[in-house]
Amino acid sequence: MKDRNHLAKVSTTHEVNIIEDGLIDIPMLQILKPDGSLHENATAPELDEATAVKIHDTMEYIRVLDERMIAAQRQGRISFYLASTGEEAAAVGSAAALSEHDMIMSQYREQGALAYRGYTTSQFMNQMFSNKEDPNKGRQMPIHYGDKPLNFMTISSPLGTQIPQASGYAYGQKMAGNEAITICYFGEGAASEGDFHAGLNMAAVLHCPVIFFCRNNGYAISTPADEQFAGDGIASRGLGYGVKTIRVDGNDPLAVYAATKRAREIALEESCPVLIEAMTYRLAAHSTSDDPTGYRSREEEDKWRAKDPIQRMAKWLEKKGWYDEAANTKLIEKSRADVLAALKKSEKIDVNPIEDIVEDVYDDVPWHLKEQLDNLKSHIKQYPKAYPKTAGRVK
Amino acid sequence: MKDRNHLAKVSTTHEVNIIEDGLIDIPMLQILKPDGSLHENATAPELDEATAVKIHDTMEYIRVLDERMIAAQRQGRISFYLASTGEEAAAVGSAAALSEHDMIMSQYREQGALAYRGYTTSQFMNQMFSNKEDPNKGRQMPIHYGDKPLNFMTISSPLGTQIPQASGYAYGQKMAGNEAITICYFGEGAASEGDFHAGLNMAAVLHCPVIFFCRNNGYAISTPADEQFAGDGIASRGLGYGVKTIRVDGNDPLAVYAATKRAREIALEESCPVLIEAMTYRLAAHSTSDDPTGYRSREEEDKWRAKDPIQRMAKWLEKKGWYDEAANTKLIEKSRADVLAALKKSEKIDVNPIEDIVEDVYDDVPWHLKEQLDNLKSHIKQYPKAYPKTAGRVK
Amino acid sequence: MAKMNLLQAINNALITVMEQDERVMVFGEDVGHFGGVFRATSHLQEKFGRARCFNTPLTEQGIIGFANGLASQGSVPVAEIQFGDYIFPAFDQIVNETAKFRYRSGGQFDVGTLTIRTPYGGGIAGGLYHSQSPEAFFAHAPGIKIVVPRNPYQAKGLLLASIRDKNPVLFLEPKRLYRASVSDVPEEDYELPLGKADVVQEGSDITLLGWGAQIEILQKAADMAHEDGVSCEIIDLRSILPWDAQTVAESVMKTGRLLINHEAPQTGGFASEIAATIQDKCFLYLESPIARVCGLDTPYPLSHEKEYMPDQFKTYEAIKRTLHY
Amino acid sequence: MAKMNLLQAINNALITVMEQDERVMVFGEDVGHFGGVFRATSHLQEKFGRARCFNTPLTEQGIIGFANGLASQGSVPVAEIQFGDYIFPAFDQIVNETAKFRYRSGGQFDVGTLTIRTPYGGGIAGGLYHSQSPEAFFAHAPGIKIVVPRNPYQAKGLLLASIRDKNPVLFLEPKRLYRASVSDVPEEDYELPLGKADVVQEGSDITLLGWGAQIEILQKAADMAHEDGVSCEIIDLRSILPWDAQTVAESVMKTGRLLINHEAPQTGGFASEIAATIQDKCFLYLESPIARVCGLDTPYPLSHEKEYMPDQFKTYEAIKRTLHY
Ligand SMILES: Cc1ncc(C[n+]2csc(CCOP(=O)(O)OP(=O)(O)O)c2C)c(N)n1
Ligand SMILES: Cc1ncc(C[n+]2csc(CCOP(=O)(O)OP(=O)(O)O)c2C)c(N)n1
Ligand SMILES: [Mg+2]
Ligand SMILES: [Mg+2]
Repeated sequence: MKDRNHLAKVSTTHEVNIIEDGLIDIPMLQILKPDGSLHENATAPELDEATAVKIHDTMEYIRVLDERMIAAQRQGRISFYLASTGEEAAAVGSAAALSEHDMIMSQYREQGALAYRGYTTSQFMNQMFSNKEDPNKGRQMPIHYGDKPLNFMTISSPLGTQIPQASGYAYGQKMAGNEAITICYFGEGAASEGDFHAGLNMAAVLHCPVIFFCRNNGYAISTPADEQFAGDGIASRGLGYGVKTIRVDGNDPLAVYAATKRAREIALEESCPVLIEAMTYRLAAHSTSDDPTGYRSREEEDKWRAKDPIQRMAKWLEKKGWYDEAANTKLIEKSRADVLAALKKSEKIDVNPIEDIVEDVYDDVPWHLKEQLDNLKSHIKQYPKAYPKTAGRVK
Repeated sequence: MKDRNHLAKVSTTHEVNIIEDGLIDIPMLQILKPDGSLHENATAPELDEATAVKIHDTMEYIRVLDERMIAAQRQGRISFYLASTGEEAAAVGSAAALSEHDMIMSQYREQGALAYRGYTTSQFMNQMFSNKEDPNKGRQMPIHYGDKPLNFMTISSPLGTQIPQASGYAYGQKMAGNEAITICYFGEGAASEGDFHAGLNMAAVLHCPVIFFCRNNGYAISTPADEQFAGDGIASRGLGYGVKTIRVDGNDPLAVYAATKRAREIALEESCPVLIEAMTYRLAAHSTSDDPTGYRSREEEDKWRAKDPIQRMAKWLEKKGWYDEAANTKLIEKSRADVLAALKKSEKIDVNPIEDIVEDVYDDVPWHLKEQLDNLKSHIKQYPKAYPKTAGRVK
Repeated sequence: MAKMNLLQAINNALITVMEQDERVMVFGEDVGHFGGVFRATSHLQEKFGRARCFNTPLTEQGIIGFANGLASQGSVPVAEIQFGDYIFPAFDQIVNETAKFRYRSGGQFDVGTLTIRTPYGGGIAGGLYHSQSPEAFFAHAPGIKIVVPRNPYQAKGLLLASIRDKNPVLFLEPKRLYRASVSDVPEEDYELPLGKADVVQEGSDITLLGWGAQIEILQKAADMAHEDGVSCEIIDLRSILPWDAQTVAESVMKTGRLLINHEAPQTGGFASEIAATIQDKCFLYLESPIARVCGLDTPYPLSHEKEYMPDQFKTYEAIKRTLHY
Repeated sequence: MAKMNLLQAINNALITVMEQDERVMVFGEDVGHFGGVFRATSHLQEKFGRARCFNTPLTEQGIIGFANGLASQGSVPVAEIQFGDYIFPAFDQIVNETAKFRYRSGGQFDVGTLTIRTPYGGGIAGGLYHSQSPEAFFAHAPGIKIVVPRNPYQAKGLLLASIRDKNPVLFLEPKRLYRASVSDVPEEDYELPLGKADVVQEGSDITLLGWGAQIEILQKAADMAHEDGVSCEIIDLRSILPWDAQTVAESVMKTGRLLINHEAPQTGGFASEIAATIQDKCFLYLESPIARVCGLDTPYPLSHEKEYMPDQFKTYEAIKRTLHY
């Protein structure tokens, strides 16, 4: 039995020393200036044209998708939507730095990462219309995407639950000998949950190759960051867990990309977690159920509108000679048309037949659920008008 | 509406900077050397003779109590015990720095704090024998003390639950305008619970005058600290919450006293939480159900036996001329005799009558519990031998 | 009297008690300046200050832990959990702490002043995590009370009683009814009793028992049955724990039949407790088995929400089956 | 065959499956080097390495969160919660995550390989927090299975089946029996079926139903009743969710009487579900009300533990009452 010494690294003092906020500076990585030029001393990460353009175009696409779906919700075509406007770089820039074998466990505002992985407009729509083409079978509210082939874990509403799960998933990847990590996204609000504490501590102690990616966008619904925590953001917690930490400008796609790339290398090579805090701002309302005018000013929003990540990226591409204004206009128009077309198609597709209601509770349908389904089916046949979505197909 | 800026204090960098363990040094306050002299540059806290002696004597008393009760458990007289051997300074030194109006919310290894407040030997015994003199009415296992007049909250077994409770209690004290704070004790193991995270974060955000006192004694049952967390102890987490933090040698009664005194001032004056990490070692087995030889070496224990807090204090008292060897021997003998006498008395006292089983579930006994009690009473009357503790008194 | 919807009645109750008792504090996620995502706490921060109505960090276990501590100190916390579906991180604080606080300390300490408010229930296209009815999970935890109002009048009177009751109360608000309709609510202070069921409609052939938003469903089903000449007695249980078995048993002894309706999944739902108790108390009076019309034993599915719900049609059919057993 | 106590049978099952399947990992508080506070995981770390049997930090929500992630990845986690009383911090991860993982993803992702082991139950002078029987809290969460063995033979066979079952299983171990006795347990691999009750003793006058450590109690009560000439059928439910209503109903149709015994508090305990279901399925066969012999509706009191317990005497008296209704 080896002797343990939990004081091995502890120094001593003879005065009452208070350790407090401000003792440590956690600077934020910035590479791109708002005008698309590089900061002095900054080097752009290695990025080929195709990838750079894909990052930009995915952000543009998501901006369009968000706008259109908010409109669709206003028209009453979908029940709920949640936009990522202004935060696109955080999700897209980080997803671009991953391998497609890496698992993504997201919160709900990372549609950019999913689009980057190749989720199609139809797939987005099928989920939002809860129709039978949704591989998640339409059981959850809009925006709870999930796609196994793309290694994108189905989103769960309870906040923070995916954080310790990501540690476990990453541990499994390591044990299976996969050359892959897990990335776990969450907001600065969700970081207040007990699951955050458990997840980060366990990942550190159990050496899990996972990137914890916090989007600190200043708000959790109406609650501003300064009523959420009193420390220096979420990054300052990394130290307490012994987790390597990077803070990054979340509106700077190149900085996000560079930080995530580095974090992935560390996680994989050293088999350990890395925490990234991306400083950004939720320009959108929390969701279509929310109205932010009740808790923040237009002026505050405008300051952040000026930090638009998409324009920043476009300007850099332009300087590289990788950007074509006309093509971009076309891309936006095409995206709009695509979204509209897919939306029209998806909203007409049926929900799953009623048999589906008892599937996937267990691997098989147990006796009591068979009984409940049988009763339900006879009932629907008796009252077809009360259950218009399924009655026509009950046998 | 004021504009919020969650980036107000954030600096920038243009390289991928990794913030990691070791960036910050959290030294441990030591005042007393093992030989009872002061460290160079150290000043002893202001302590009058009575208080200093009381600190020492309480530690001696607890050492005796622990020894006797472990023996009593071995003899089968009580079912369970949990000793604080080697850690006495942490509980006693801190309790001495408080006002009697401060609320103590403890984990379970802080009998020293309770004794310091004036809990009598009989009170200890009555709790441990679950008899009707225990104000907690004998409902919990031994060592789950609680005493309202002494402002000592009844101990709860589920770990960590008292941490956010302490934040709430302290908030209430502040709102009521009391000149009092709350102290919340817990182990480094319990600090892994989600409730720890919630409690510290909430206290910081909501400005609660509470001292979080962590006894980092190297083990949580068999789990060593290095399998519990990967950061620099528990103190390093304070920064992440924006909570002022002091690390202290938990085996140095003067250092613990000085740190707690200062923490209390800060908590009260600035209406904020303070985290204290006391570095100590659980020389005892986890409890009477545990055998540490299965997971640690005798040599490791011996290193810590040499850091005995009681001797350290005695030697300092001696230098001050406040110590009398003979008196101390007498004190120990008297404590032993007292414990034995109280034990003999308490073990003969009845448990509460059966009516008590349904009391205190609610403020009043509701209909269904009345019904259950009535049934139970008739049943006991039918089978008196099966329920010897209560049958004789059933009416 | 004023016209209020259920949310306004809640808000009004909170104002009433906060004006009277300085020790009352209202908090939870987004509860402060914003007034809560459903606006149940609107303007309380303006009226009573940030110290008495405030946002908490996003941690349900913390909210209830904090509330337990605050209550044990003697303050009167009214803690909001944003959705009933998100109460589970606080399960330990509620079931192991809130419920056992008084008992374990022999009555030295208690959290009797605590009230936990949370919206529950489906029918709002909320899917798995904005629809659950968690009452049964808590009904197995002796030491707490569970209360559910069915309309604005009940909401104010029961909430005031819950806040002032000397025991911790889990107050479940049927969110489908929040803005569904307005009704007359006294502007003055009043209380409705905890632990007492309310006979909403008298009848002689069958007792229909439910709570919260499902009372409307029972009423609709009773109206359908009325067309067939069936006379239904409708009882709103109002308190799930402790519950008023006497009123229910008396009714069943009269009607000989009992149907219980709730939204939560059938297995282990609170209808099972009622059925188990009533078959015992009324064995010789029952003319047919006690019927349960409940949610399916599945998570709450969005796309099949209508099919999942224990609606008036299912209830009406069950009434017929029970009558023609 | 070997003689094993219940703990050894558990340990043996874990060794059996860890030898066969590399993906199996065992973890929890003190589970590693030390082998768990009850020693159920003794020597597993030595045998299979630290990567497959390890201590976790002290966080039940973390343990189950981690286990959920690990299971969704395809590994086979067997997570230990040190005492059933401490499972509640993980309630959200179990009820909102484990139970709903497959459903919400349309079967794309699942945690079917997960098994959660935890000791439960009283009779060991544990008081409020080392005695609870939490099965009913989980029985209301569709998507998980709940299994309880009653002896070493059942423990090994049911645990092996639980670990290999394609659904998450909560495996509750009656800690009062851990070392209570030894019995014959095959050294080779075998499984006992989940979801199937076990008729322990046939009889004709009344059906006695229970699980885990209470089967012993039922047996003792049946022996007492036997003296009076009463023939009891004893059924061990073994699986609480999904449960074998058919076997129970068949038995009750034969005997005409049912008594259910569990340690957990009566209100909202799983006996209520069984009673509600059986009064429906067997209405015309029941000759007396279904009897519940359960814990009191209080926290678990240390000093009155004997009085609190639904023991053989209470059971025997309830048998008589049921027979002479
Ligand atoms: C456990 C839980 N509690 C509460 C909620 C309700 N809720 C949904 S989103 C949200 C705010 C989240 O804020 P943050 O984590 O910062 O993410 P952001 O919305 O800013 O992207 C809240 C409180 C929830 N989904 N889950
Ligand atoms: C929620 C919960 N989980 C597990 C336990 C079982 N348990 C009791 S003490 C203990 C170890 C605590 O270690 P630590 O907090 O370091 O305190 P110490 O015993 O070292 O004083 C454990 C795991 C518990 N009481 N509560
Ligand atoms: Mg946010
Ligand atoms: Mg410890």
